[in-house]
Amino acid sequence: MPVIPPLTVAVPLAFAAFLAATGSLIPRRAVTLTAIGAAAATTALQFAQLVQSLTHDLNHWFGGWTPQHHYALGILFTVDPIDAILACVVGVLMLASLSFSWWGIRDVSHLYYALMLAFLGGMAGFALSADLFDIFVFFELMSVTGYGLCSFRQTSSSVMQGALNFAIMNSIGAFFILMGISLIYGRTGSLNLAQISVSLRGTHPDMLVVVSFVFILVGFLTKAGAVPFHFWMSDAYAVAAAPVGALYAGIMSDLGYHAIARIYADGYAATLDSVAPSVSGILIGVGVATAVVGAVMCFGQADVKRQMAFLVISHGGIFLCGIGLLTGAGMAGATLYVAADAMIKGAVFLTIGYVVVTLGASDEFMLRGRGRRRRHLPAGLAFGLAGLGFAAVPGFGPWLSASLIQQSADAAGYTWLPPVLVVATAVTAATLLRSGGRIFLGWGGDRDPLLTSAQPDEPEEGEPQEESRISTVSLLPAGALLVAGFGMAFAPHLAGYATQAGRQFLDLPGYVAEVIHGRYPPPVTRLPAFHPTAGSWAYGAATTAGALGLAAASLAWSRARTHGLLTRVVLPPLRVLKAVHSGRIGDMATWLTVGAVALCAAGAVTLR
Amino acid sequence: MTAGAPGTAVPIRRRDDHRAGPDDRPRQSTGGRQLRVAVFGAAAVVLGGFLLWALTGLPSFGDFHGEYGRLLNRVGVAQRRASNVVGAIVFDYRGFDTLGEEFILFSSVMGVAFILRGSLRIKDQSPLDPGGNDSLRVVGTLGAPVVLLLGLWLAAYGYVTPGGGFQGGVAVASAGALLWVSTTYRDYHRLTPPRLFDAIEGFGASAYVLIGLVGLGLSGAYLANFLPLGTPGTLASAGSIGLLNWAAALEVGAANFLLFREFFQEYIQTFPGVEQE
Amino acid sequence: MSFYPFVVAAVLFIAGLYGVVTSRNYVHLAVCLTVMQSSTYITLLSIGYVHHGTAPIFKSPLRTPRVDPIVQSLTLTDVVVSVVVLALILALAIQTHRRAGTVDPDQMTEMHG
Amino acid sequence: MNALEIVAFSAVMVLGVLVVLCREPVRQSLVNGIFGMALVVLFMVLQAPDVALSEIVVSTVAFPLILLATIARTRDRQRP
Repeated sequence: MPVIPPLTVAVPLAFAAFLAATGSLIPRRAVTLTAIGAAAATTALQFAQLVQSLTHDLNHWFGGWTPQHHYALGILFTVDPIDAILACVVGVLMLASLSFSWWGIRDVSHLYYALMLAFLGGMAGFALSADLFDIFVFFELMSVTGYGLCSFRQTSSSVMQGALNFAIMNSIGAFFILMGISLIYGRTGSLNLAQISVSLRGTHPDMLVVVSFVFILVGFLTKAGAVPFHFWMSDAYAVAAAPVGALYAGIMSDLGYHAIARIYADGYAATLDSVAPSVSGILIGVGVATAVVGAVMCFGQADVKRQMAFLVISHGGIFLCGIGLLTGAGMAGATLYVAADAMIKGAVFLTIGYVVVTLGASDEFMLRGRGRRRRHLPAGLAFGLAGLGFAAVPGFGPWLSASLIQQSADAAGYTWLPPVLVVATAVTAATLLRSGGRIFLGWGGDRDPLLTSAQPDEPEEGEPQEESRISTVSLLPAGALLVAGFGMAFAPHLAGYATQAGRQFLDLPGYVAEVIHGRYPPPVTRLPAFHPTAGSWAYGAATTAGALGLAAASLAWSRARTHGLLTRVVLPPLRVLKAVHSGRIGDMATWLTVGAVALCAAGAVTLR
Repeated sequence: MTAGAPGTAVPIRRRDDHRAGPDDRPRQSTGGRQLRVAVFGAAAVVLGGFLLWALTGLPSFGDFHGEYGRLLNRVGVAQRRASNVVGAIVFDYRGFDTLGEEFILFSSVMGVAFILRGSLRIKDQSPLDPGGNDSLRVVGTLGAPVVLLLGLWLAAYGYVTPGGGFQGGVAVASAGALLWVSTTYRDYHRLTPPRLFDAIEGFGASAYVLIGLVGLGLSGAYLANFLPLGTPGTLASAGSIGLLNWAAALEVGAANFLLFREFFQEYIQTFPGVEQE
Repeated sequence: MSFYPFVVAAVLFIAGLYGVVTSRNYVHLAVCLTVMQSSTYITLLSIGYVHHGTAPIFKSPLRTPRVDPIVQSLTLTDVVVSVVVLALILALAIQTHRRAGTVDPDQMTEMHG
Repeated sequence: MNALEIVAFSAVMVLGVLVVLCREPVRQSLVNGIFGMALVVLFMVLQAPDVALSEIVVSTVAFPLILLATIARTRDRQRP
């Protein structure tokens, strides 16, 4: 059996326990170094695991309980290239965040590092587990460490409120998942996904299967921040400290989408594939709503952290569309997009951490022109580059992934989908370019009726007292992440490997054969080819031009004295949308219930 | 923790937060609440209907024939020599879930400490008696050892009879709670140094991980058994389940103890004479 | 009557959710979450129950039917999770009270939009 | 289903709903304790002694302890 997969979880957890036990006795720098070392070791293991998984899937049965008489007794980790890529992203982001902490986080207790390593172990396990209940356990581990880390630096009640909303909504999501797991366990009597699919194979889906899947969906969509389960996210991510936010935004939420893909493809597809077009339609519907609502809300924020929170939501919708296509290329595109986007989102969060310290705020109006000094040039460059990355500039990582989704959507007959995704991509990227232009170049006016500013009428509080508390060196991890995100496209045969992996990911009979019967497919000799078409170039050109144009228009607009017609047309619906995001837990739970009902109803209609 | 420190979430403004009373804030109109309850009510009825519809698809109560559970009931004792099959599942067949569960508990303790300790400054010379009465003290003094023994017994026989690391661990931690009732705060503080319990908790948690690694090293599977199996129904049975059980008991005991301790610290602060922040 | 246990579970699930939606106090809300969670214990254990079955503890090789042991181990994990979630939310509620002077979710309207 | 099972399930259902409806925190934690005991009985009836034991330790010690401490700490009081 492959030995690496369990190690990627055991190593960070062992070091977390070690730091918790001894952290108060050893110097703070040593604690930080130990944490960075543990994260580096984990990342190295994850890359080794990725390389191994390219030849065939790695299946590790815990306790040595391989299937007996073709029945799965134990807990299984399955590592295919798709999972392995996400695991690598988890490791790389954690490494970058902890490195940022070396410069950026001074007076924090050792508990922070222990929690971060436990968080790493939780996410690593969540990405690999192929057992329904084990997925739930790692979901909880990831969430619980997240609740603790969210309240880091309790400077205000809004931090606590964000953390509370996060904890409560994710817990409700977890109970939905558990109810869904109970239902399917009652039907199939098993928890291993492959074993569940064996029980379900050939049966006609009924309401139990549908509700069970929908409940699991509700839980993971809540974690991932899909509309209308996303309301907690803008509050929680906007208050999270930079290194923690980089992890939440970069990968934690998108792992929720991955879990949905895996649970569908390796388990429920055995019976739900008879209604696959409807499943596809429902997932893409949720994805499009998420991408659009997230983009509009993103554009309407003045606080860069809240912009990023909604950008995460919007881009999550794009990933869900890629997964929802239920094709190898769509799956590959979504995975690579998650990876490339994670690097850039992580870089932006770390840069925001730097900006908040050196410039003293995170509101683009408060910061207007404050970043014009030469020593802020690296941060400005990072912002600009990230904005272009979000705009899927042709030739680089995000664009490669977006073109996979675009080609796959066209091939699957969803020709209307790419244009919608272009708009969402352009709007979110424009938002970041706009705030970058305003902060680092001083462009644009100092107010805009369309944007929600966290502190609208407060006077500026002046320059921060200790300007040089954080050195520019702390931007190095962000820079490294940007290089990784952009450069991903140049990894040899990346799209080919990913597409092949995506096909295998959706190949349920093949998966059952290898897991239950131990029959592995022969190694693939010819990878599927990927060539960017004219459509892909047009996609990238449209997103880039749209983002730049919209950013320029928005900056120019805020300079204009009269806002006549546009205000009257755009503002009222935007106000309504913003009012819906009330930040009240009761409203969030109500929306969640409504969303769950809608999904159940869609499922029930499918069965008719 | 100064505002504007690196990684600070929301900077500078709202320094006067803690002074703001509940009445300074706009109240949500009752109309908004009514609308919310109405929408929720309608949605919840439908959701409940769907849930019930799904639940009727289950085998009727008492007629369950799940393959997984039946298989383990049949082979569990023979394969694992643990007379309590639930124990064998918790620590072996699904022992990796329990590893995750240990760390959920572990992380929550650290999270709670992380959330609460940030603003806690208790001075040792402050008058910190909990103000309990004498009869309570007697109950605590007599109860603590009894509960402690009960907890250890529960933990020890986890794979033979009902019980195990988790139940025993919480019981042991409750003995610590009784100790608090039976003594003054300052003595309690001295008797239970948090660093010691941090160390025990970390040791228990890492022991679980390391036992798993030994299995990986010796037989190539994480958490695989590596001890002789012994006779079912006795303490000398079930192989490395015994070790895992004690690792869990240590971790759970220390974790719950620390958890209770954090909340005691909060409770203590409600007494007059405690200096805050 | 054989579906009565599942009715109980559904009622508690919805009741807990109702409590969360209408709560005016984070402490009350946290307890409502545990009620919601207990509905999952009931579902799991009711699923695994077998008529005239006994606990899956094998003192002697009696050939009586046994209830499902898997759901019991899952519920054990579930119970631990409930303690953890309650503790974390209560800790956050304490801090919220310290910062904002209230534990009423609807009075905390600082962030929106 | 026999009478014992029906009674145990009904008690859990009624008490669970009462816990939600009881909005005064101290009283709620009391009702929650009784609800916990009802769950213990139900778990015994369902032949799950392991779960019943952990529910006992959780609902008699852990829940009340952290709940009461929090209630004491978050009670609205006017400090000078």
